[in-house]
Amino acid sequence: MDPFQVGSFLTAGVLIVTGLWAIIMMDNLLKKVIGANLIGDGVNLVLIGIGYRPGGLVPEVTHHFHATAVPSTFSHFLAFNEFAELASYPLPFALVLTNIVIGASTLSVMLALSVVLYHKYNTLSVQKIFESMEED
Amino acid sequence: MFNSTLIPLMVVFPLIAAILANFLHQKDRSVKTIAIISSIVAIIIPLITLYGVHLFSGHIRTESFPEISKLLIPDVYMGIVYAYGPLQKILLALLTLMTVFVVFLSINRKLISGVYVAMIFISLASVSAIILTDDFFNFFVFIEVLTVAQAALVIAVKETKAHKAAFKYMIFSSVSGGSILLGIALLLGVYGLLNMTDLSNAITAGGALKPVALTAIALITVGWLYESGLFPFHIVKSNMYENAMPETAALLQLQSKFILVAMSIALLRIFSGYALLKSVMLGFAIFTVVIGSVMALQQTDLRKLLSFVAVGQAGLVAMGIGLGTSFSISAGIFHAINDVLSMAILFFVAGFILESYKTTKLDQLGEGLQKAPLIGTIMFLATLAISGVPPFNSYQSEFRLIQSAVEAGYAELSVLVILLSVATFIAVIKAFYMIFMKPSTNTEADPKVKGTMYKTIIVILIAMCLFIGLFPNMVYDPIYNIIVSLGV
Amino acid sequence: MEHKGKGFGIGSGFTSEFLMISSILIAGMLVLRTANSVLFALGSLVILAAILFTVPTVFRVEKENTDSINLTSFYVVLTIAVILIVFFAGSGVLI
Amino acid sequence: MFDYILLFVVALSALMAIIQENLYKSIIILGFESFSLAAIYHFLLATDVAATQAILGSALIPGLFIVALYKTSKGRDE
Repeated sequence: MDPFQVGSFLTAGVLIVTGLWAIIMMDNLLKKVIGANLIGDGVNLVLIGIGYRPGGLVPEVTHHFHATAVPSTFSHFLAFNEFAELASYPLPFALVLTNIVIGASTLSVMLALSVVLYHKYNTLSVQKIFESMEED
Repeated sequence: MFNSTLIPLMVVFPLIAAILANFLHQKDRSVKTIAIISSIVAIIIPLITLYGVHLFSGHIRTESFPEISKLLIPDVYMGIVYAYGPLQKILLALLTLMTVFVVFLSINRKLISGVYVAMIFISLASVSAIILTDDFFNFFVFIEVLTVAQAALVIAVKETKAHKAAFKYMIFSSVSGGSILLGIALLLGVYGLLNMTDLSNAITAGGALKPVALTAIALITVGWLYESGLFPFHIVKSNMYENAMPETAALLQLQSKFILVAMSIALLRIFSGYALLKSVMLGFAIFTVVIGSVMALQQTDLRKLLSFVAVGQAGLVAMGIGLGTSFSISAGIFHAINDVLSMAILFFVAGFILESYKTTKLDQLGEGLQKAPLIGTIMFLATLAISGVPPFNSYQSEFRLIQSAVEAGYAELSVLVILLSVATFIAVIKAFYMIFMKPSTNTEADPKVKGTMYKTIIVILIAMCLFIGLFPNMVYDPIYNIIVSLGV
Repeated sequence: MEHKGKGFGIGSGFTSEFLMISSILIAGMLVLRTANSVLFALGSLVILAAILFTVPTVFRVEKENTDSINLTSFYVVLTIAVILIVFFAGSGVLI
Repeated sequence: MFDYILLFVVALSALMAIIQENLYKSIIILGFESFSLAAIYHFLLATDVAATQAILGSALIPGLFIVALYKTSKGRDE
């Protein structure tokens, strides 16, 4: 495996563990939300790292090949087979695009909820909001 | 290959209805019309659709392309695949029926707003997709969508407790969603596939599981625990059921039980040769069942009590699946179907009581049988149904569960199932007594609340319970045949 | 643990206590019978003894199942760890 | 070399965003982390994802956070 790929997996691990730590240990609602965001980022980085091919091409069709082109040393156009052998694996990228959007939407719902809870309790502390027993 | 075009309509149509209802936010009349029309259409679609497989954008099963040398099987699906069979038909018919009931009750209750109806339809669409899909990433996407929709349904109650429950639900959903997606990513990295059928074949061909694949299984199992509301997440789930409107809670528990069924079948199909997964499922299921029943016995609020009973019953379903034989898995799925019906009756009764007495605290209620004799009688029947008394449906499934536990060599578990149904009976009959029979002086029913819609719906549901109890094979046999043919 | 209905609180308390103890006994028997390993046997015996000495267990269970977000987080982390260990150790990758 | 430095920056700024007491600063650091992550996506040959991540992660999400912080006026860990 390419060292840069290994490095990105390690970084993703750091992101996930940091996010989990924030969700479990932090007392601030917004910090918990930041932790949720970091977990999503880490998982995205793992997915992108899986699709990476060292020294490969960007899997965007328009730049690198043309369906009718003949491979030659003079042209940067490639035939499809050659392109498919050189390009990185694009399926995880599509997954990540979806996941980024999902993450943003869940994040906005969580932020809205924390604002509402702040207006009720006048604090962002989880300890004060969730462990208080004054109701019911 | 035969392409049944109606299959994706089960997902697309509710989404369109949701978008329409959302646009007409403050026009209550048109929202009502759209809700009624689209729920009637939604209930028809699963019934008229033919069995088959839908390949999105017509990508047929082709030879795997050579540059991914990791692939272990000769041919793969290139696109998203939806499969529709008898099991999916039963689940979807029940799901759409219950969604229609909940939409009607919400309209009846003046709860109607465009966003609320939209969220109900989005959750319908996502559960349909989760049941139908054969693609792991599609599964994940709709699980996330469902989480947001369910949280929104709970937020709509506009109480601080509901907001807290929804926040907790969202926070833990980010943990579990992340772990499911990480598991999917690791499987994609090891096997290069997302389709469940192909993954199953590739894992069988690949021999012993590598540590990365084991990590993936562990992570997906954590997600499974969250989605089905088993042990560490049972508090989160029961909090959601408790704080939602009782009608919505009936829908939420149905959705999470069906996701439990769909996701367990997916997991068992993918890792079919891996016996440890079943043991882990069984262990968490037993834990959940015991804790759910114990907690249900301690509650003094009807909604809270019912939510813990619902969690415990989900554990019973998972126990059947975790036992791992074809007989026990089909018994577990059958129990999910039966239990969803009787739990829904109890939640609808709770909705009626909340509407007419403005509280569900058991010690503030009493003498309800004079005021609402029909509701009381049906709640008593539903209590019998949920604790497995013979003429009703849960008897059939619990009997099969016990039998399959004995056949699988875990005779102790059959004792546990009996104990738990007794505990459930005690918990719910206590609530019944305290609402309907206990002498009380200070309870005042709202005289304006007639509850005609509630009465109609729970009479239909109890009739369904009785019908399935009398003719269990109509539902059970197709399930059993499917499970045997899946070979999990 | 205030008044839970007259008489019904005591009744359901006793029921849940019996349920807890009997299910723990059943689970202990199950583990002892199926897992033929000394480690499992010793572990289940220790857990059994620990739980039987903390009768009544019901109140403890109720205290551990409150709506608190911190307790749930603790159990979630515990579960993730236990599942990972079980899958790795059970498949012979560790140990 | 620059790409490895970026990986280090991402890990460090994630930690900083969590440890930071002042929530405004921690949100700014979060936006910085997202932008560096987008650059890493570029180095990992996922240019389209990098564009999306740069827009969403370093503009939209910190914007939402800032709005939430304005609504919760105190914005400090106590």
